[in-house]
Amino acid sequence: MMNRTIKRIAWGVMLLALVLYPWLFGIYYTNVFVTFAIFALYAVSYNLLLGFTGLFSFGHAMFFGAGAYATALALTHIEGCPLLVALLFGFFGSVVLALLLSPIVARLAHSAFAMLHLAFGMLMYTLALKLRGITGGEDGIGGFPIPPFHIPGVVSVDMTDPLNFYYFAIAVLGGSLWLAWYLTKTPFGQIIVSVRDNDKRVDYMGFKVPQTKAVIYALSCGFAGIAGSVYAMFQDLISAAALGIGHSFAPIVMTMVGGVASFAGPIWGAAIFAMIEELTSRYTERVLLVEGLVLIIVVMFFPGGFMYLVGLIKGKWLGFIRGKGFGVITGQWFTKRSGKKATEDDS
Amino acid sequence: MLLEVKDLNTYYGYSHVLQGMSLAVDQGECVALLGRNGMGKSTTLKSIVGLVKPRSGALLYKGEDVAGYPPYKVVNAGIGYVPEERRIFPTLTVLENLTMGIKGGTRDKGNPNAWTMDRVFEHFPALKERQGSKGALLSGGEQQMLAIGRSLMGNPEVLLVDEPTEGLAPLLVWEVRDMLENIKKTGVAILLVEHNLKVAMSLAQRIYVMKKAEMAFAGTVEELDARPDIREKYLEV
Amino acid sequence: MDATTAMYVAQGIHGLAYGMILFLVASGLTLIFGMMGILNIAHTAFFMLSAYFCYQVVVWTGSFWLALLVAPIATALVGVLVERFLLRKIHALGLLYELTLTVGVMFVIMEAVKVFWGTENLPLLVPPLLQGLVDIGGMEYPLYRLFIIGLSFLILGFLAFILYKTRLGMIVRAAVADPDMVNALGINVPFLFMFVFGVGTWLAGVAGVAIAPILTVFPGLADQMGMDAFIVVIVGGFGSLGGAFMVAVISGLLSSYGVQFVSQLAPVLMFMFMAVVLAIKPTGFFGERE
Amino acid sequence: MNILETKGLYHDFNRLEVLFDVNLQVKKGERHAIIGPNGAGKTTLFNVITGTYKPSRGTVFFKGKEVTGAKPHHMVRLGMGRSFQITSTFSRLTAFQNIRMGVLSRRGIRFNFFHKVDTMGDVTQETDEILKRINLHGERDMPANTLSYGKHRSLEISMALATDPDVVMLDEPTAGMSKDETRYAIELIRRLTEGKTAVIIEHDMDVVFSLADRITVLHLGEILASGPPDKIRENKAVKDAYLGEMEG
Repeated sequence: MMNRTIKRIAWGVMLLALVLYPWLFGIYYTNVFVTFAIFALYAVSYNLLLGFTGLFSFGHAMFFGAGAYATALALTHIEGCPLLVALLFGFFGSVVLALLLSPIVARLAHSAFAMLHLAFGMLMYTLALKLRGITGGEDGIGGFPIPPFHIPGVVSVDMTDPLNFYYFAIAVLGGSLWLAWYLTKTPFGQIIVSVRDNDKRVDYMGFKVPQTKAVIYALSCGFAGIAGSVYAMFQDLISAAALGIGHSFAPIVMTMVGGVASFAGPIWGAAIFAMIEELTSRYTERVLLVEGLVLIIVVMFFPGGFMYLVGLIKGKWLGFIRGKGFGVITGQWFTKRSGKKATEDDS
Repeated sequence: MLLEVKDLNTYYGYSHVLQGMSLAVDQGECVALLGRNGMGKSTTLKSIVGLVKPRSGALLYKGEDVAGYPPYKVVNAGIGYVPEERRIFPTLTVLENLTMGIKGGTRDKGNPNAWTMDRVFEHFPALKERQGSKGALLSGGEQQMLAIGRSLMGNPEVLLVDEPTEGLAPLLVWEVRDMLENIKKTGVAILLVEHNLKVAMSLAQRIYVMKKAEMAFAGTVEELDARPDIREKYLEV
Repeated sequence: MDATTAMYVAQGIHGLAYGMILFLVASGLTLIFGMMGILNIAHTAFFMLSAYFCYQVVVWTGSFWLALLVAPIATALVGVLVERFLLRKIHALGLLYELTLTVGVMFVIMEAVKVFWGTENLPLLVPPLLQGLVDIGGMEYPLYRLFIIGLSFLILGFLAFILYKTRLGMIVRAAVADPDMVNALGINVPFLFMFVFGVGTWLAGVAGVAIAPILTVFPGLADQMGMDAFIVVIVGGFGSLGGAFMVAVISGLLSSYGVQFVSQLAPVLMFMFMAVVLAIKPTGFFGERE
Repeated sequence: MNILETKGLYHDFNRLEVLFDVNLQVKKGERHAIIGPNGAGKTTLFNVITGTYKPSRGTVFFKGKEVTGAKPHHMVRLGMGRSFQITSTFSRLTAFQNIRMGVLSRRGIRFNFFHKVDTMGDVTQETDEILKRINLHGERDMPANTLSYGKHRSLEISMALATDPDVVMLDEPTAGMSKDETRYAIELIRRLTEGKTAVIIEHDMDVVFSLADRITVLHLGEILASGPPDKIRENKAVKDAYLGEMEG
């Protein structure tokens, strides 16, 4: 029982901290926190595919971008479009894109899945650059009105004030993170984790693997769409850069550094990179250089990532690994030359 | 003693597939390792060659312990390996497959009866006609010959042969058996893993019979003949 | 040759020149992928690094030819170090960690270059010998581009010769099929992996030097070429040099003729072509890996 | 009544013929062993029946209905469970979670996003019962890849049974097991397949003769003989096939 009350207290303290945060740290750090929260959801949505289902994508930015553009377009073209409707546009924008791709994608695995996403990611980036009419090309879409959070007759909160937007963003992003966490606890969450460990066996337990992959794919991309949508509203601008390759690497790097074998890993990864960005940008522009070095060091010396270290300190292995292993994903796919030999050593 | 295995232990993950395995092969001798499937016969050969890292035990080749060495070091000491399922290179021609067998490209010039391409073709005439075609197009029997020929090109002093007659039609089984007989005559020692008792008994001087992960019997062919109970328990239906 | 055909021919050679450079980069990438199963994300960063090495050699010695020799070798050396001290150590962890490591290496190279050489475009002159135009059937065409086509064919011919006519090439082809078996035939496969990684990086290095005088040397080189090179490898079929060559040439021609006629859609043409191919055959034209 | 039957079954891997006119008949409720020397085509026959490959020619009947070429997940839903020669479990999930997948599948709980799976009392209870029956309850929360080899194999066998199938197909259940692990596995299989039909591929003759009601001997892709254990033991052709005394 102790465990449960400690958990409750921890959640209480965290919520209190979230509410008081802007007063404690001022507007600049509030904005930094919102950016961190956006990337936390984006990285968690990515890890739903990688850490939980074993699908390795190089093009997750196209869903982040799809959500952002959908929201931006909704706010620019639809007169008086309410805030939440714009957000839903973001969510469904990326879900639709995911559903369009899923027939091809659900059949693929391993490198084909990764590379096809690299290619489609590039396609979307180029479309965003070239279809000037719709996407505003190089400089993207900006300056669209951010509608107030409006419940007729009850309340109307002005969203241009960073403080109000902070609470709205935390509510939306926090809520989405909770939903994603809850998803991993449901029976469907068990099935996707089994697909990661051994998709052949899942077929022989009576579950349809392609359909499972298609559903988790749509959900994960939807969450990325929400992150993109909040990002668009937060920046009041969205450009093709949000779809670029660099943006597809961000969740990979955050997940690997945070710890791929756990739900909270990517959140820690996003926090670590937010800190690196804050600290290094003070001294040098070469933020990416530091991030690259951090990534190499993590992969070389503690591939389990931050969560593995947390597990070490706490004396028990966190994540799915008990005993042998670094909190490292060693599902069938991830062992190179995954032919017969690999399974023999794996058993 | 040419090759000596002492108290070898090998694991696949948590499965203790080789428990204290010991055997020996002397100069020019043919020794057979028998036993039903899944007893660890192939794992023994893989552990000797180093394709599978043994966890403990010694592998003495001419007195030097090569346990744990990477395969290319173990093989360069003078061991030839003909794997289970033959594993010839499908995209390479027969000629190229054979050339792959040459150790580090320095054929033993000095050695008068070193294995050359022609000598291999003498032993395996069928390969001579097919020398230009790709490995993937060969029949099971031809692939088996190619696998043996390939390892001979490296002038081994001892040849580890893993289930040479598996999956071959009965007629071919005896052809492969005769080939191994000729190779024995050239003085190459052979450690033969084989489930076909008749083939093994007709080739080997000494026989080891394996039960699950351990040795059940060690002795000459005559001694095994005198022990129908061993045959009954570990080899037959 | 009247004006319109001359224009077609010029565009064609332009496309071919770009296609050949693309193939030089893609061939290194394909070789490494075919052999070691890793799609080296940092590959085009090496390509750009070599362009910077070339610039530095020209600044020191003023000789483009020396740079053409030294820069690719220096890049290959960096590649070998990356394989020997980084990739090989985490080989056991599997593909996910190897790919992530190459992402880290890419970041480091991309940024280190900016630290040493800044971010502006560094001009690189075509060597005097190769400057000027050449007359082909009444049409003037830059000599340097023809040199690039010639150089690429020379190198690729050399590569094909080694791969299919020499013992080393035979061993490489065998290791692509079954590395463990090659190991069990007495060949030091780990060293072979390092060597092939070096050769693959060297090829990217040569392409880097070749493109430098045309596009000048700037950090964006990696991204621009990166996209096209990966597409060539994916669409051409993982690990298949023939497939990569064909797609590289098509891509070069598409981009040059595309800009000419359908400038708005030009860059997207390549992706359309790719999406169609992958939808039909996810492993690419000649792919047999998956 | 034959619960499982194949008629005129042929199969080849791009021109390499592996199965020749196989007519397998498995009666309801019997334990049927399939034996034969290496490379006889046993696993291929298994893979054709369980839906891994579509046979090149011939038909497969399950519970009287034709199921040729049905996908594995469809066969499972029709009531067939399967285990693998090389242990194939969800290596990083706990023993409890592995078994629970079978229970969830049998109850048709698939695209369920609303309940926390750990709070599903009846599922948890049924899974714990199965764990007790195969005395793996001690290892309830240990990931599968940390179990001892014998326990890991029995976990896999129980996963094939967790979907409560009418016919369970076991591919070399005791492969790589030590002597006492094998004896333990024989008892486990006997207990778990009470009242069910079991088809077992096995090399260990102790396992075959202590479990099988009927034996089919496969050799070079053809059925050499089929019948009760004692009849098979005396059959000359079978002895030869195994001992390789076939006339050259």
